[in-house]
Amino acid sequence: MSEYFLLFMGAAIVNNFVLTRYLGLCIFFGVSKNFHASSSMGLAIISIMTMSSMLTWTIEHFILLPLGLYFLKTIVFVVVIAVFVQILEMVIKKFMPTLYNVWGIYLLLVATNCVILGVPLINAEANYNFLKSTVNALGSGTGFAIALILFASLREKLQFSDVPKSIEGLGIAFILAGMLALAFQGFSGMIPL
Amino acid sequence: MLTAIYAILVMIGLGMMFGLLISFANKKWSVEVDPRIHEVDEVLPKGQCGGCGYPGCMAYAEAVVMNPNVPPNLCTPGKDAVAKQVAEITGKKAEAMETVIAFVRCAGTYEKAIRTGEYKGVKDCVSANILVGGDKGCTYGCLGYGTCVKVCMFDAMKMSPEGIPVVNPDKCTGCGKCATVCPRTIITLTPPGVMVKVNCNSHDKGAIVRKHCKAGCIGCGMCSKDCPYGAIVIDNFLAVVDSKICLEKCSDPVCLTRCPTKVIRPAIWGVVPGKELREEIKA
Amino acid sequence: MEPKETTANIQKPEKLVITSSPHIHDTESVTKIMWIVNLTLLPAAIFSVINFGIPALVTMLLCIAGSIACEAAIQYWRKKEITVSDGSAVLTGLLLAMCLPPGIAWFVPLIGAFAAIAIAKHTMGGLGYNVFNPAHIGRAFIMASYPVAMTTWAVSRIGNNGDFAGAISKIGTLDAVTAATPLGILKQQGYDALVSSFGGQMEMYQALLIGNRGGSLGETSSILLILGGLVLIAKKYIKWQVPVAMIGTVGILTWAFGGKAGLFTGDPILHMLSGGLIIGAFFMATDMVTTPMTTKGQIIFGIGCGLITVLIRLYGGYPEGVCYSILLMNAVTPLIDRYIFPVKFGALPEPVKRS
Amino acid sequence: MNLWKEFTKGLIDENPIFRLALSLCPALAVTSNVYNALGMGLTVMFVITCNNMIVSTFRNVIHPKVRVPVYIISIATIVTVAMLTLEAFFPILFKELGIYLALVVVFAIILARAEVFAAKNKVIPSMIDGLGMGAGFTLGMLVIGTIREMIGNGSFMGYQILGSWYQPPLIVILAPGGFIVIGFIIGFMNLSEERKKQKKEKSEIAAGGTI
Amino acid sequence: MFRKIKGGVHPHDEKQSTEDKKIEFMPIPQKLFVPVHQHIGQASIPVVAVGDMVKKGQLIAETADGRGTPVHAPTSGKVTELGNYPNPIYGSSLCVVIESDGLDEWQENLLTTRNYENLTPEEMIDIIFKNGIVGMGGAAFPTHIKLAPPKDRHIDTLIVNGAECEPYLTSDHRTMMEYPDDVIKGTLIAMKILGVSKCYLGIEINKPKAIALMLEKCKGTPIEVVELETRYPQGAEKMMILAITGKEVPSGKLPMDVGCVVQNVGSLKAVADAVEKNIPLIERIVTVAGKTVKDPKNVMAKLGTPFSELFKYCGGFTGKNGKLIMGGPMMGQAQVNIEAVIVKATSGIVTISEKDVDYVPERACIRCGRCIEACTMHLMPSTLSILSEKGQHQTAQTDYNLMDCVECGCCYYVCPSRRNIVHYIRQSKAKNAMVRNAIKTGSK
Repeated sequence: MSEYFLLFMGAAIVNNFVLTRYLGLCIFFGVSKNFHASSSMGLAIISIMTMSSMLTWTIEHFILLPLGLYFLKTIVFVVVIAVFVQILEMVIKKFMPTLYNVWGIYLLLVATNCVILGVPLINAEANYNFLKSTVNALGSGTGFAIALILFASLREKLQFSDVPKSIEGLGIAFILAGMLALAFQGFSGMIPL
Repeated sequence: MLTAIYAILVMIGLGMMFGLLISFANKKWSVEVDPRIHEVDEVLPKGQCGGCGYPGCMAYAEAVVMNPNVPPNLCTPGKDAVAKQVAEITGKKAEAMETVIAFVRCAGTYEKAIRTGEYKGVKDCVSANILVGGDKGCTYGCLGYGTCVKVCMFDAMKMSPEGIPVVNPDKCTGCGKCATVCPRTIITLTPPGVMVKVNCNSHDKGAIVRKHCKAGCIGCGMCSKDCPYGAIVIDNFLAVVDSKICLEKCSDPVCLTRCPTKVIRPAIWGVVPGKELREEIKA
Repeated sequence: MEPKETTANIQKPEKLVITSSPHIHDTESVTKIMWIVNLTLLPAAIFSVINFGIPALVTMLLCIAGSIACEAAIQYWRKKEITVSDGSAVLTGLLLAMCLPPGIAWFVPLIGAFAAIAIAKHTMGGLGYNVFNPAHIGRAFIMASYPVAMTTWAVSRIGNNGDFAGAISKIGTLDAVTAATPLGILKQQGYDALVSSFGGQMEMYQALLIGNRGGSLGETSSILLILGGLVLIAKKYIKWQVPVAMIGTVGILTWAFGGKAGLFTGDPILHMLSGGLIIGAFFMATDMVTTPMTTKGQIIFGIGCGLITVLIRLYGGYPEGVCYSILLMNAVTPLIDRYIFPVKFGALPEPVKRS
Repeated sequence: MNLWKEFTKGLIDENPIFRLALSLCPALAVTSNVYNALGMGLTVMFVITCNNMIVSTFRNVIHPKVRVPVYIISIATIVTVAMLTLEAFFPILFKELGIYLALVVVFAIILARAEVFAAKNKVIPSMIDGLGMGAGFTLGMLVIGTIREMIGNGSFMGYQILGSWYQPPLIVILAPGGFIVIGFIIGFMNLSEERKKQKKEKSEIAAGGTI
Repeated sequence: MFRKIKGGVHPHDEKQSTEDKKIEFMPIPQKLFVPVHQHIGQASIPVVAVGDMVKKGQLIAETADGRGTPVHAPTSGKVTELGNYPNPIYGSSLCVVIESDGLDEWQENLLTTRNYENLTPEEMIDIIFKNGIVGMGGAAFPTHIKLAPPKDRHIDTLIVNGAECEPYLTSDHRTMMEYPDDVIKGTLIAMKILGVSKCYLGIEINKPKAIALMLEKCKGTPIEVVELETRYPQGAEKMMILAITGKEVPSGKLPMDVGCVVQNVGSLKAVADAVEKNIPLIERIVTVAGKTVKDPKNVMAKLGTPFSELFKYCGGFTGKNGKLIMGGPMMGQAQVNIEAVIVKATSGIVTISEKDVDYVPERACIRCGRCIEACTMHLMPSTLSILSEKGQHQTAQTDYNLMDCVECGCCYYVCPSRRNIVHYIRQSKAKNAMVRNAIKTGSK
């Protein structure tokens, strides 16, 4: 039990996806301009990450590994996730329009993104079992969502600041992310992985 | 070799499976959105100025496509070209739209008009105006804190060093944003070609105007008498020009010469009213 | 654009100033607040010079000079009014120095001051706009850059026997003896080793309170820092709830989870008095710019800081977590401000929706 | 001449990292030293060029509705080939780049070039465009890598440049430093552009006469 | 006993210069500039023409829509002009210029003697309306509307506002000291009109003499004198109700929604004069104070008297003026023009010397939260000011309760960055109003 908890915390906070692993930066900088968008995006990421991790684990362990096609994993994962997200988007659009309005548009954005693809690859590399991969995906997604929401609220506050013109926008976002990463440094060494 | 075959098989299998899934889902669950909305949105100039009366370009695009009563020529920045395209996409009839540009009806520069007080606070006309009317002696005149300049999205307005905003007719799209934010409604939208414009907004009596400003309309009525077409009337101590008559009939504006305070004259971009006036008098 | 003095303008004998109401103001100003906070830090700073000698003073001066120079240079470059005289840059420099080990290499304080002022403060626009506490960004920055230098501590010259006179007499000398901080010993050698290094539990508490121990420049003398904090509370510049919430949380949690022998066997007094907790709770967690605005929000901030501090101290890789905890809570501040706000006068039953 | 333009635009004007803000993950993750940065840059250059070539070759065959999946598969295949090659010939680099190498598949810059350029142009210009963009990406990576390695380690490509007197601030090669360095590089690029613009405006004002 | 409000500030009250000075009747100036717009609502319409001779108390402007108040001639004389002249509330407005004939003759058959006990509430409201009485504490809200709440509101409490929490001002204090019987009569009239049995008179404890006098005079009447803590803005309607009854007026609602009506002591004196003697509101007590005024006084001045005349009467200035404020220094309006005139809402005119203006340029908000603590409406003034600064006026309204602000000024008073938060808030309100109007009129 505690093993899974540590895995979750490690993925969520200590080895935060954005701030220490540098994954999903495009979304991180793109979506965080708006607080509401980023909180919806966070939710979307958590759920898609978990589901796609489960899906890819199944495919990896029941199709690729038995056939010795480990080298195909990148291609297969990408395609699987893309298709899965596409279908998910259609289903939500059709059957849950309110939910679609909240985070539907972000679904396609994440379809071919390194955060989503990164988790199955990390799982495959670390050779986690099904439950562990799921927990890892959940933790990574949560960590991403936390960082995204914090970052978005910080950026929203920065709108009211007097940022020098030359670093307005992306420049200050990077510097801010650096400072947030600096704060997250405090957790380093907390959970040995 | 076997691996290669497996690889091909797996790829084909997965491809077929996903292809089928997607096409199935597409057929079953796809939701239609009118593609014309996006087309219209693409055509619009994306100034998001709100000149059309909708909260943004996308909103107007949606309205003009979905609502048959919304005319296609509401986009003022886009002028006729955009109106034509929008009309084409939506199948509506494009009516010619009147091009207008902003015009500042005040010539009360720092030099000409008295400032009775010393305003200290937010550099904004609305803010100054709520404090018992601001610091300018003339209660109709431009306060000169540049609220209109700040809201202009097309960089068409600038504050002259003498305290009156000037409009660049090449850049002004006539969206009217500046006119709505001016607390003293000094800015109006007029056709760009009009020769004669009244550079004053004061309905005060001549004596009071004179007390506050050297460049104000005192309502003497000379221009009104001079104009052979009756395009100028005096409304409550202020000369008002009917730009339509002016534009159509008049080629030689005699009214310009006789105005005692030189408040009737064409406005020229890039030249501060005060200087321009001096040159005119010299010439 | 100022109007030119022309005949039109000077027709009236005197021009009245118009501004919006109100027309009177109390005597507080940013400058006054900042300098008073500086003053309240002074006793602890002077104590550190006695305790660690001239190197401590040099570090402090380097930090302050670096901060002032950096702020002035940036403001000059950005063509803004140069506001170094308002004391905020001095305060940042002083606080940064208080978190550094005494006698650290000369360039480290300068880099820290640069990180604090140029990166943390002026990329956001200067005083009032910064999101993170500049002094702590400076410290975390150099902590990550020079981990060895930042954990090399000088020995306390007053020592366990409280030899003030001796410390003052050798104030100008340099010493190469290094010592560990109480929390460092606790992390690496355990509680018993820590107590024995002081020669007894009561002696340890006394040393922690008075400050004759190793550690960062300004964090050793808890009693002087608390006194300074009390002055600020009395002046109503900070709210008593924040330090109480933060120190209390640390106390309770370390008491509960700090001991090796099971629940409620930890030593809360050790944790409450050691490390940067006191200075953090009174001077950093109450920094106006980077903390929530409402009292309720500030209490949440304090509790959060305490929580993360304990988390890092007990389970993290670093022996000390006050700096990071405050930085992390700085990041949460906009969220707190978004959801914690006063209930307006005559509020209607339905809650206000925020976008 | 035209081809030269296609090539150079990716270097500065449309630099994928600093201007288009695409592919930021590797720009941070593998730029702590120049060697890795160069390896990553060349790999991406290879992938983007090959992919542009394939896409533009088959541009008239691919049905527009399925074009994105096809592009992705094409990219994924090329990346897999590149990965296997690197693993065989540069095992250390392969290990250092780690998961980011596989993630080249989802770099927005590659898909974007396929969509924006290769799908509409002939083979040769597409390849040049890919080369240019790849070169721009490599250049960006090199700049970041050089700065980070120089400041953070005092070395270049592993060779110690600055003497032993130099005590590097380690933070620059850590995550926070990476973010901050890129932030400042973007700032300086904007600043220089701003200066240029201001100069231009000033000369315009001098020539014109408008206020 | 006194009760407390949350928030607020306690500025130096500076009342000592005038609080013990008897009200002096000022000689009538040569020319009076009587604005036709002295109240909240639409401007009234003049009913006299240039050249007309008017008598004191004669109607000179009639309401435009029946909701405003009429204006009466403050003295007898000749109407020499109808024109725009400075108005301390609206900048400039149409004024009836009356050249005094020096006789100060009442209009014939105007004055009567009535006993309010013989009149019905409707009759009394009509009398109050015809005599042009407005709230004289500074808001200038027409009294006849305030005293006639809609039938579905049940009013149970009348609160008489003698708090006068603004620094410098002593006109209400002097009214209570010198016309206690009129104030009490006015209160009884208002009670009869409203049909309430409970009445409180709230006075801040920095006016012990007024409290003692009113306590004595109120013996045997249903009026209860309540001592209030000295705290600004105790005199604001909503704070007064909170301090006395403990009820919070719901946001966006009026005092009558919690069954209260608040009246200023000055207004009640005017009500008593109007109902019992049919004297219209043509003059009022004005505190002339400030560091540069040579001889600060409480003056009974005719409406339409230019400020400059008042200052002349008070001995002129001892130094250069920086600001001239109509009303108190916390909520009063800075005037551009010393020729602005006394209107019904002018409770005082205060000068601030050039030296004391010390306009400090504002700095960035340092988020200290002092304004949040001082805000009596429990808003977040700092956030409102920042939103206004960045042009997000709509967000301020929808998310941060912009419209609840009463502009009391406590936030600016305590702000260490000297941000004029009130000005920012007023800017937001004005801009939102412009947007609303634009939508309403359907223009672009």
